[in-house]
Amino acid sequence: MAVSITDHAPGTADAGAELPATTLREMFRCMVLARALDERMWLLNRAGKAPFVISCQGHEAAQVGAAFALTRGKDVTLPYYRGLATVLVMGMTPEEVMLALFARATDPNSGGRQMPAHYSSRRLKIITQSSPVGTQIPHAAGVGLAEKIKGGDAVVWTSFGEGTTSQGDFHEGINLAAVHRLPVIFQCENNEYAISVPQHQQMAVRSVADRGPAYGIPGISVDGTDVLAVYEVTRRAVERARRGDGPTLIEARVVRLTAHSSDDNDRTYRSPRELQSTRRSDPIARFAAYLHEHDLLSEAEERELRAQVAAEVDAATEAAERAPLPEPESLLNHVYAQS
Amino acid sequence: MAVSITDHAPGTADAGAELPATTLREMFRCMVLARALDERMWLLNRAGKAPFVISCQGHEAAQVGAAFALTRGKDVTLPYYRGLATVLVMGMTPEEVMLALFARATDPNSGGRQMPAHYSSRRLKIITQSSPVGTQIPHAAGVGLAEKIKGGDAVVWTSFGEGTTSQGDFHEGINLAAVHRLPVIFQCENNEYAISVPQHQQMAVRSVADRGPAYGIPGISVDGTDVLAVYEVTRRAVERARRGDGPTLIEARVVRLTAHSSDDNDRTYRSPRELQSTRRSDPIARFAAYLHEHDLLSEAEERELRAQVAAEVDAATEAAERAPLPEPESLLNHVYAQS
Amino acid sequence: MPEINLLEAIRQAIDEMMAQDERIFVFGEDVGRRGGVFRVTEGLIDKYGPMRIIDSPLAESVIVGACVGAAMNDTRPIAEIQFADFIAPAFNQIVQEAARIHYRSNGDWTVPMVIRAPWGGGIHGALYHSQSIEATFAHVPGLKVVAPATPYDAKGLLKSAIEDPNPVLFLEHKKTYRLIKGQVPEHDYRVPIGPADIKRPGEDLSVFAYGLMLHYCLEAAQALAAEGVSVEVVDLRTLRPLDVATIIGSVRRTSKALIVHEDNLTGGFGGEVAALIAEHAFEQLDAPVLRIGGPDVPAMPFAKPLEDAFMPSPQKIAAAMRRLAAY
Amino acid sequence: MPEINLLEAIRQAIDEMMAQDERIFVFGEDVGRRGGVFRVTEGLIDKYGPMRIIDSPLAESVIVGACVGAAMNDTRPIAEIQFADFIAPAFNQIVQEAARIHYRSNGDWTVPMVIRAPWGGGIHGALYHSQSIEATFAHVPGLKVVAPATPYDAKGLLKSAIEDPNPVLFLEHKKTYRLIKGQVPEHDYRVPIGPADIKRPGEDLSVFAYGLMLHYCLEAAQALAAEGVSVEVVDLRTLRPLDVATIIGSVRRTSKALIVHEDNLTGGFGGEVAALIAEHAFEQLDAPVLRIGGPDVPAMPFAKPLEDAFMPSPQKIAAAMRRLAAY
Ligand SMILES: Cc1ncc(C[n+]2csc(CCOP(=O)(O)OP(=O)(O)O)c2C)c(N)n1
Ligand SMILES: Cc1ncc(C[n+]2csc(CCOP(=O)(O)OP(=O)(O)O)c2C)c(N)n1
Ligand SMILES: [Mg+2]
Ligand SMILES: [Mg+2]
Repeated sequence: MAVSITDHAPGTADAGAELPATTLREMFRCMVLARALDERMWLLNRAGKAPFVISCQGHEAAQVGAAFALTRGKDVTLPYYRGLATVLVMGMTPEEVMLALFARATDPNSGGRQMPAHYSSRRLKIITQSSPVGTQIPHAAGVGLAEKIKGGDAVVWTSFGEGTTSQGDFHEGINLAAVHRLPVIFQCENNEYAISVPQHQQMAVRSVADRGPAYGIPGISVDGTDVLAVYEVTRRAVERARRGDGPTLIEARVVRLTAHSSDDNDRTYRSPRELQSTRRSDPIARFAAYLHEHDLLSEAEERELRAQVAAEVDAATEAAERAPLPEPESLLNHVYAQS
Repeated sequence: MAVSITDHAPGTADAGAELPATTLREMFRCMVLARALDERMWLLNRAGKAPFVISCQGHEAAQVGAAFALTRGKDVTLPYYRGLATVLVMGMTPEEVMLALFARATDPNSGGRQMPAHYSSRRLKIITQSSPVGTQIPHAAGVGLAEKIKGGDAVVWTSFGEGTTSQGDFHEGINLAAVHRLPVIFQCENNEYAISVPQHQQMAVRSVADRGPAYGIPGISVDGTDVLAVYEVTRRAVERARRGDGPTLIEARVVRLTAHSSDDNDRTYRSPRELQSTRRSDPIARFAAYLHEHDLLSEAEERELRAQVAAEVDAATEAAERAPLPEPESLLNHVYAQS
Repeated sequence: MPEINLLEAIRQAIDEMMAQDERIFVFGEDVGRRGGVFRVTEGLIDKYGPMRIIDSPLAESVIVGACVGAAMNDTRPIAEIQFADFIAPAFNQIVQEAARIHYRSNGDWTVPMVIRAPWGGGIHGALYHSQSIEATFAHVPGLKVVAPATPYDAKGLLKSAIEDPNPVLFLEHKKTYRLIKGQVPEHDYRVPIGPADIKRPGEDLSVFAYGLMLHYCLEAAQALAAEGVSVEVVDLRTLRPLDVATIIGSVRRTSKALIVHEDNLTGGFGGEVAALIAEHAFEQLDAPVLRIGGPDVPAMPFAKPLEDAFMPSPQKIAAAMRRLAAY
Repeated sequence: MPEINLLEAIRQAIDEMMAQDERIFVFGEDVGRRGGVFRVTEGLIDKYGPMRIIDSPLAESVIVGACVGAAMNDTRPIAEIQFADFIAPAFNQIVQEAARIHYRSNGDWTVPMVIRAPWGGGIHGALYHSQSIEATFAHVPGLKVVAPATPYDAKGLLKSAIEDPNPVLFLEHKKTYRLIKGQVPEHDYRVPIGPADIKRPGEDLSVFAYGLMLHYCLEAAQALAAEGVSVEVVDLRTLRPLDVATIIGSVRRTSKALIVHEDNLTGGFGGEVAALIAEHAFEQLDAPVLRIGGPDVPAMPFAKPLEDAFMPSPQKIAAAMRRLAAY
């Protein structure tokens, strides 16, 4: 049965109450950092310095809430191209993100081979992502299968958009994980669009969480602009997975605050009024308000945090810009691994 | 919400009451004919006259019940390789079936190009099937899409096994049909095995019908050994489709009375006891008992019907055996259609 | 004759055909309101409505698979694959279904459909928005594969493809969309599927190419002309069925052959062309048959220096021409 | 040395490797209790249990895709595709994922996995249980493709494939499973991925083949020997990476080349081999490079006369050898 966590499960306040203030502030910092990096990337794109940007804006709470429920260095993530905030929480540095944007030789994601936002780091257990959507879902099931075969207790977490749920790989991957009760969390970040295609042309259900029961697993729909609500449902899914009870499908309802990517112009298919109203669901503003309200962060502290983040983004950008481009000859490297 | 028709919907008696006795007897005849043809094919296989057989045995009620709810010459079917009874109802002759078994040049299904049981007839609106399982499901959606574009009111019916529901094409095809409310009926004939793999290693749900709600369409589970119950749920699904209300997913719970195919030996993975108990669910015995009980068919009439059917099978076999094999040069025909 | 770019030629072909034939519809991701990510179908939804310009779910197997079914129910689908790279999930439906249905039904069923796919690199597309896919599909009997290089050919071939009773994979090189302009007549015309086209006649050596590489070859041939070498440049245009007669005829005249494509060299389409020449023009050959292709790496990287290193350039092509001429 | 058939050689390779390395597991349809539809994995579930011999759901994309994930989590998956024809739904996971992961991660991640697939015809398998798939996959950089023809090679190559840090597509010709027997040493050995093997040395012409066709070529070569023609038969064994040096070396010695495969001719793997010869052995060539392949029809039909008409036969191969010898 699909469950809408915001309907009758602990909301923001309850989850927030359990987390220490430092953690809450750290969550906020990650969200702000993701946003600041993302905004900087657009500026660099407009300035002709980065040919392609694809955004995390509007998805930060869904990603930070989820990633904080995982164990860094142990759990495995397979985040899709909007997963900037995810990878920051899992340990990627702003400089590493910028190295990918500028396609530098030292970019740990791909050495400048892939478009930006195709995250990867073996050290951080972030599994390399491709562009064809949904292929990571069977991979996630397979990582979980291996974990079960090895008798380990790492949890696997993967993310994708609601449009991607139309792919066969979504179905095949979740089904396998369900059959073998694999320790995998499938997070669908539902921003209601696949480029220009609205959700109702993608599926005839209101919530992606309605698909959990089709696989015999829980399907949870959560307000993905509420970082603590996402944290809470993910925490439970992690517990369930580590216990050996199998996968969970989580739909985080988010907003896409930008065009699909720097190659898109969403004014051709979204009305000004819709674009306007989307802005009102900004997850960062929402969490900031919560923190202020609960005296967990003062206005001054927020200003300082934002200043620090801006400096970090400046430094990352500068360092990455200085880094060398790949040598043409390196084109031929790594076609095959050597034994 | 998945509905189990046998739980709280009209069962055999109710549906049977609405149908004229001649129709009921014709349904029975189709089932008996399918069985007789199928059994003959195994004999021919054992005699070295047919290299390959794949059976309909145990699925007859599910297919005959469904096909009788369709309109011959108007509705389009895409039956999978167990669909012998389906195609008989839709108008294929026993001789045409035998021509495919013997791979004769005049086989209307494929001219001896495909294995037997890969049904096709443009005249009968039976769309050509391949061996890769599940590919017909997107086709069915597409036939329905075209029907909607053209403004026609034909219904599209396709069948497949429960193992096939694990394929991405199952998901993608049903989802498309659901989004556009296409007039398509998806019949899963669940015999609990995909060759040797039992249902619980294929999915973590008890019924394939549980997957309807994941697409926002009805998922109905019906006792597929009860021809009238299947007729009834299909009749409703046809009405729904013709009304423009969209697709239905029907799970017909059936038994596989044979090995997977003539290349299989199911004693390696089914216990003697299980094989025994399967026999007790023979849909033909069940329907015979019903007809006798309701005085719709006497023992003598049944004997006569069976004798007629046997004669028909003999004649079909002989005619097909006499038919010529394809000429070697015809190998090169029909690679491309000429405009 | 007005001059238009290749993208407009394609849009015109779709538009003019749809205006004439109600059975034609377009099915693909973002083809509706968005007009496609390259804007090929821009404006068509206003003209033909959402029942004929249909935004598909994000699932290539059902994009193709549903069009296969629709084609068998008396419509004429044009499937759009957003980037050729994303055709991979539809491989099964294309190869096992679309291409085999006429044959397997002994000619009973036909699948008149077009699959449009923007392919090729040089546009910062990185590993997954730059791929060449022709070798994989040109190997498939039952499928036709077309890869035009000019607006004239694109428009005429697309109309032929839409009218063809067989499944046709129609490859549109992304970099040529706006880069390549050319004159296109205002009247209705067709370019037949099949025949290659000698875009530049020459005597000293024959070069075979298609898509963007055709233009690079023409550029190189121009450079060689200045050096006194006369290069014949043959635009293959249709890769399946391949115009073997024109290929062999050209090499029999010039005695030397070079094949150029962007796709990885090994197992690329050039192998087939070279093999045909090595068998059927052997007696006339005066030099080794040369091929230029992308290097054998999984695909074209994002970083500019790597993308540049991957792409065969007019310079590299000219160098091979010189080698052949001097042989 | 005991004589066993090719199927047993493969089973032994899996068994011996699994006994040594706990990370290895088998994943595919019916591989468990049923032991696979060809019985390759028969008995292994009793030895290694259902956590290492795993019946997969009926879904090839996730069979391969899950193995890709598992390979990145320190296991060594062996995926079984029940028939090579059914690899089509996994095309995306093989080509876009398995083969590109090492490259796209700049060498950070590796995908050590094997995909076993029974291929080829001549067994009444009809259009969808007879296909040859090597051309499609041998074109893919990042993937290795192996197609052994003898029990010795099959066992040695499969062990190498399992140990290889890259994805390896391992093609087992169905008709050779029980037909082809050969001596296999009892000790542990490997046949390296890469080198071709001259199965029969000769002087007058070179023939290149793999799988069942290798045996047909040997049979034809035997017939030609009686006629005084000395044919060199080269077993390519590994199709990617291809042993270009052995191919070119052989043709430089014999000056004539024939390539034989079962797959459709046009765009088949023979094109690549012919192209290499036409470029790199041009000076030594004394005759056209010939190819024999299946006809360009969508696949091999069921009816015996059609299947026979499709399959290249030892007679047809011998005829081409004679043509070449007489040239
Ligand atoms: C297989 C495949 N088809 C098409 C694309 C092109 N494409 C890239 S992103 C995208 C939309 C994805 O939508 P969704 O899954 O909802 O994720 P979102 O971008 O909205 O977060 C499309 C169609 C692709 N990357 N892969
Ligand atoms: C794509 C694909 N993979 C594998 C096979 C081999 N195969 C043929 S039938 C079958 C089992 C099908 O099971 P199910 O869908 O339950 O149908 P049933 O035969 O039980 O009626 C398998 C694995 C195939 N035909 N197609
Ligand atoms: Mg989305
Ligand atoms: Mg079944």
